[in-house]
Amino acid sequence: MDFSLLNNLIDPAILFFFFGLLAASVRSNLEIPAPIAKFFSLYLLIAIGFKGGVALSTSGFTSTAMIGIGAALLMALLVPAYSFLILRNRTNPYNAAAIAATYGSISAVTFIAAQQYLTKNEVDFGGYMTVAMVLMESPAIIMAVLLATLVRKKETFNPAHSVGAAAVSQNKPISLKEVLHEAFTDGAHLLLIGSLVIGFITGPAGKEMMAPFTSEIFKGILAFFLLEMGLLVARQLRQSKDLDKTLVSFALIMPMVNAGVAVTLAYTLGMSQGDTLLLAVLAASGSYIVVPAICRYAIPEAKPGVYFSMSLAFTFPFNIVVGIPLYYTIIDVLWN
Amino acid sequence: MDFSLLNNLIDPAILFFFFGLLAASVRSNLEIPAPIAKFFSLYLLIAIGFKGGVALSTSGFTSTAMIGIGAALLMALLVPAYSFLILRNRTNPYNAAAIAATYGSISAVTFIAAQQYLTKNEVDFGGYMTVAMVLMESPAIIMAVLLATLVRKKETFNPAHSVGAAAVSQNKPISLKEVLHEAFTDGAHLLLIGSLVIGFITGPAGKEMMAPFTSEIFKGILAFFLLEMGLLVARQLRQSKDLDKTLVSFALIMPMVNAGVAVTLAYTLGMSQGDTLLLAVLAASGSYIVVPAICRYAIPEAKPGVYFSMSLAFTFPFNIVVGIPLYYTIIDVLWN
Amino acid sequence: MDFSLLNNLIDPAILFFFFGLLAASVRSNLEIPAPIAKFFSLYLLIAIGFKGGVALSTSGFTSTAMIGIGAALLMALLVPAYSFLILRNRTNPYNAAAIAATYGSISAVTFIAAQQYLTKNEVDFGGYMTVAMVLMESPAIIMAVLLATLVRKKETFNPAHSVGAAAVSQNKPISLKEVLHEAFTDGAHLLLIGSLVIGFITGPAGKEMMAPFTSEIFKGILAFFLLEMGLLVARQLRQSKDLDKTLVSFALIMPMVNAGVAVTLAYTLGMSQGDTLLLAVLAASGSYIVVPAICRYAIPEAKPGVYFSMSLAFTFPFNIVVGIPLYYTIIDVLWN
Amino acid sequence: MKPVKRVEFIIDSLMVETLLESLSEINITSYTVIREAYGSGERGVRGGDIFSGAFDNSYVLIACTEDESKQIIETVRPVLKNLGGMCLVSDAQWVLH
Amino acid sequence: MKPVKRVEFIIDSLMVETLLESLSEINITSYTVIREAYGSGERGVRGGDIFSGAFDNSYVLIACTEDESKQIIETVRPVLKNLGGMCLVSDAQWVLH
Amino acid sequence: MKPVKRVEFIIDSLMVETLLESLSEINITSYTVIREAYGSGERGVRGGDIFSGAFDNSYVLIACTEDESKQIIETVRPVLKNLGGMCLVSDAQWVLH
Ligand SMILES: Nc1ncnc2c1ncn2[C@@H]1O[C@H](COP(=O)(O)O)[C@@H](O)[C@H]1O
Ligand SMILES: Nc1ncnc2c1ncn2[C@@H]1O[C@H](COP(=O)(O)O)[C@@H](O)[C@H]1O
Ligand SMILES: Nc1ncnc2c1ncn2[C@@H]1O[C@H](COP(=O)(O)O)[C@@H](O)[C@H]1O
Ligand code: NA
Ligand code: NA
Ligand code: NA
Repeated sequence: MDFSLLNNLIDPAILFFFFGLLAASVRSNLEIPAPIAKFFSLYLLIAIGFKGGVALSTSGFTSTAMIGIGAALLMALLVPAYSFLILRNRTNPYNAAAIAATYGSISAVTFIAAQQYLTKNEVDFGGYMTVAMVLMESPAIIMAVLLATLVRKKETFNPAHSVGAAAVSQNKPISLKEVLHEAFTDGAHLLLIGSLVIGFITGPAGKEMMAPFTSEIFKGILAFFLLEMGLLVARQLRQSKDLDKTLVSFALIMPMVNAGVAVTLAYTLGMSQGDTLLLAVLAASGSYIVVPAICRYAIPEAKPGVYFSMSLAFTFPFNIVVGIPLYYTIIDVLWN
Repeated sequence: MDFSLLNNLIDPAILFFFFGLLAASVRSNLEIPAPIAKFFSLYLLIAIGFKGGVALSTSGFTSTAMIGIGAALLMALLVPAYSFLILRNRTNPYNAAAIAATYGSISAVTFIAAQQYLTKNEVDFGGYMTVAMVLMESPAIIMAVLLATLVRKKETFNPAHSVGAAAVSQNKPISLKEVLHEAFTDGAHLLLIGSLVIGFITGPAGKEMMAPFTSEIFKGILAFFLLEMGLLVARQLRQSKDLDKTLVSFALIMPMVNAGVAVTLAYTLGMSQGDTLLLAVLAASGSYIVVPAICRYAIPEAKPGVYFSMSLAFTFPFNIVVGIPLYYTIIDVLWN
Repeated sequence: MDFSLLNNLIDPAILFFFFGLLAASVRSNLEIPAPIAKFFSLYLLIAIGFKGGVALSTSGFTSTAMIGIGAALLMALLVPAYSFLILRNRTNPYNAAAIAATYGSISAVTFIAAQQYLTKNEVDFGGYMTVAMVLMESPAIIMAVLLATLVRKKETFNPAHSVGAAAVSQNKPISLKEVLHEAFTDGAHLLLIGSLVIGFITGPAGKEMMAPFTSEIFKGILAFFLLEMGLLVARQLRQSKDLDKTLVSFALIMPMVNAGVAVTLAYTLGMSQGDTLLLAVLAASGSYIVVPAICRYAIPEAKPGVYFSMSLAFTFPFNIVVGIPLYYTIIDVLWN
Repeated sequence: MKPVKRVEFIIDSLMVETLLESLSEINITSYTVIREAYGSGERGVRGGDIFSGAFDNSYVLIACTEDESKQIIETVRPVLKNLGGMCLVSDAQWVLH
Repeated sequence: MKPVKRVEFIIDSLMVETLLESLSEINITSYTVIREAYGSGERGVRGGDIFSGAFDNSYVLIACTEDESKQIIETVRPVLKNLGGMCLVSDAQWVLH
Repeated sequence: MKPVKRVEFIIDSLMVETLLESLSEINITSYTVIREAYGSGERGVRGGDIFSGAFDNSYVLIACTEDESKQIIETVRPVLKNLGGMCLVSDAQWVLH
């Protein structure tokens, strides 16, 4: 077993990600039609959810599962909390709240890449970690909305500070109930839950029927999707040239901090190496699908360009290229 | 073998259908991009046609095949005839004609679900039933157009009754020739025929080449497609709140009547259990692709919303969830 | 082994091509959604490139490989040169230059069909022929641009001849540098190169991971794509009714001439039967993706309708249906 | 800049090809089409679903002279009458190039 | 031909369904929608990427009377205020059929 | 409501990105794009097929002041000249929000 950076990089799917980066940076007209990219994204959610559900149906909700899930939930509360504290005075407080939600939540593709990494290196991991992933989406969003409400309350006392934002917020701020509805009915989120449940119900019999679709062609579709992600990241990078240095640093350093906290927690709880990598990656990754979609309504005062770019253009490639092998190398040293 | 309702329901593809229903009813923003859904629909037609053709190339046109096809053709004439008689005085006669066509024709996805059900329960069926399905599309349409022409003739003598409709119909009614052209060149219909013929020509050798695509990933794509169908059915249900009680009853009761007639016919003709279920499902299902597409031109006086909703929002889910296992349970009792 | 025409035609993928031709000619409303067709086209490029790269990684750059690649490059220079000389006085010289580029370059789908033909008849061929294909794209384009520049220079001395064209060309003609950029960054071209390189890097290990996607479902997707090609060719044929007789003859005769030159060259160089067929097909086919896309900018004076139609509506189906088996029959006679 | 009529219509996607052929017979060969519009009108909701394009609308835009606009209207009107849709005419300035 | 107002607006795709429902409450049930527009405005670039339609705009076109146009504007304005977008009103001639 | 110019143009999809960059240099950063339009004009049929977007048109809509509209036209005109397309300018009312 060779957990070196290179070993991760020669995975064809990862190479297609690099190729996408390259193609977009030489300004090629290569593009994946949007409906196809959306389909791939739905496919990955179904496949990952379904496989997680099937795994869970064989293992059951053991105490190991509960610990993994509990640890993930804890991270989903911790990360936005300290992220907000760190950013509060370094950027617009609404942006801070939205960024906190972004990093408290997760990136499914990063999670998938970590699973692929583990599979390739023949390291086991539990199906319940997919449950953990699903459960990490919402707490971060709720926390962020609460934080934003807090900020709004303060602003009203001190209206001189940010007239524009206050004006927006006076304009019927969206209620927590609405936010919760949006969070739970969000397509990506719901599809993940649905597939997980279906996988759980149908178990190994269902798996056998679905395997050629959900497992065998998975790698190929992942490669195609990562190609699109590469194109997208490169374009997003171009658009975010004027992103604040502080925020770029945050997007590159926080993944390591969050992964560090997660690894420490997992070590204390006696989690397995595989589960620990997944927990680290969940903590380290930021959402660029569900959370930005919801924050636009929930925290309209924040700039979508900012948190979306941070998570997609910086944190995502960082985790894919450097993060996953780095975290695992550290875990491997600590555990042995 | 357990032909209970539950056994049918825990098929992952059927579960995705329920999940789609649920997602749309909680007003999730989950959606399958339209081009993808169209692709799935083309894929299913190709796969089902091709497999039917291959099966036919090995079995040949035996007398069993001829009986199955003949029975189907008979149903395609009977169903629209008595449907029209039943509805004529209960709704607008143009609508009655269009509904007759809708129920005389078939739903390919319901047929596929029935095949999946049989396969799962290890019951054999003939490739010629796919030919039967193909042949059932057109007679219903032709009958409906003739019925509508009849209605139009009557109206001209009695113009006071329905001014609007008469006004439309005076406006160059489409000729039977044009209708036949539309019916035979309709994409879905033609693709089914084409794939059937190609399957027949290439036989088992062709099957081997195509199997990973047309057979192995079939279940997964069906699951995806049924998810979309679930979303669509739920949305259609919402839009058809104001649908006439009579028509809703028709959409839920007629499938059982039609299946009953089909089962009786098949029993008399000594058809096998598998073929009988398929015949029953062909009779019981209503078209929501080909027929609505053609009726809009052929019977412009009828409201597409009505017959489309009946067949998609009521009959389709009824057959998928209740009909298939119900019909089979009855067949199983009768045949043993 | 039976290398007859019929044997090629009963391939399901080829039959779907005929079916597409037929469906469009009876004016069916059958259509593959554009994003799906684009996806198939990207898929085929990835699959073919990747497989070529993997093959190359096992064989290495042997002298056999070098000979195959060299022969291809030679053809990429020869074909546009003599094509231009032939057409120069028979049509508008700008069109002549663009047509020269079209035929100097290649059609990836024709190449794929030839590979399928070889595989079916159990004839070997080298992965380096994919490299040869990639390398044939650009020289033709460059030559055409140089030819067009030459024509433009002449025109300036003799402005009376073609006022319109001169007017266009005075209007900032695109530089060779820009053309090269367009040619190398063109999506299709780049994707082929990228996949080739990725296949080369990941080798057999990568192949194993990707095989269900890039190899197993390949035939099915090719069938789907050829269906779309059939629809497209038939529609293009309809639109090109007024195409010059000379150009139609060129589109049908030149493939055989080019294949003849290629076969002679291959024979002289002692290439294998499989490689020779591929070389012949590369020489005989015309581009309808990359070159037309680039010529619109590079030679705006030429009419896209002309060269695009010649290559798509005439040469493509000719090669698929008649060319491939014909060339192989000749090769088989010569080599044995 | 030259004043033109801006004719836009929404019709059933299946009719677009036929209609464009009719237009080319009266020498109207310049147009732009956007597929996959959906909508609602007198005949209820149309499009937005997947079924074979049968319920999809297309949006067609033609910039032309006033005379041409009248001819276009006469060609489009029967289609609108039979299968629904709408047609708007407005004024615009064509940028010469 | 009858003079009408041509109301067109660009809004977040996710709001289209809700908005059309609000419009139907004030009896505006005729419209045409083109999905998958993307663009840029005060709130930066929006759409063109794949993520769950969240950043996509839709283009909505409604031909209506002047009175209706005012009602539509009142319904659309708060959505524009909250989530961005734009709304234009111009004059056109409706082709009777 | 404030009177604006409604500039719309159809250009080759491959030029959209470049053109939008040129426009942003003259401070025009608000626009809406609809991809996958196809059509026909002086240069024959364009788009509707699959090939790498090379033959696809895009529809671009910009609401702006009269001065801005002139600048836009100057930026778009050379593209239209070289690669075809069309550009229309009309009047509209912008709904303030
Ligand atoms: N007033 C209108 N404004 C915008 N689009 C309309 C209007 N009326 C009809 N349409 C479009 O035309 C299609 C057919 O209209 P109809 O024949 O009235 O059902 C609808 O699905 C809409 O897309
Ligand atoms: N002046 C304009 N012209 C054309 N489209 C616009 C304009 N302003 C805004 N839009 C569209 O409305 C969307 C939201 O605008 P905004 O709220 O200004 O960010 C943009 O993404 C554009 O698609
Ligand atoms: N008069 C017109 N009306 C509508 N669209 C047009 C018109 N002229 C050109 N176009 C559009 O612009 C594209 C290029 O036009 P052209 O350069 O004239 O070939 C066409 O493919 C059409 O989509
Ligand atoms: Na996280
Ligand atoms: Na039926
Ligand atoms: Na060639």
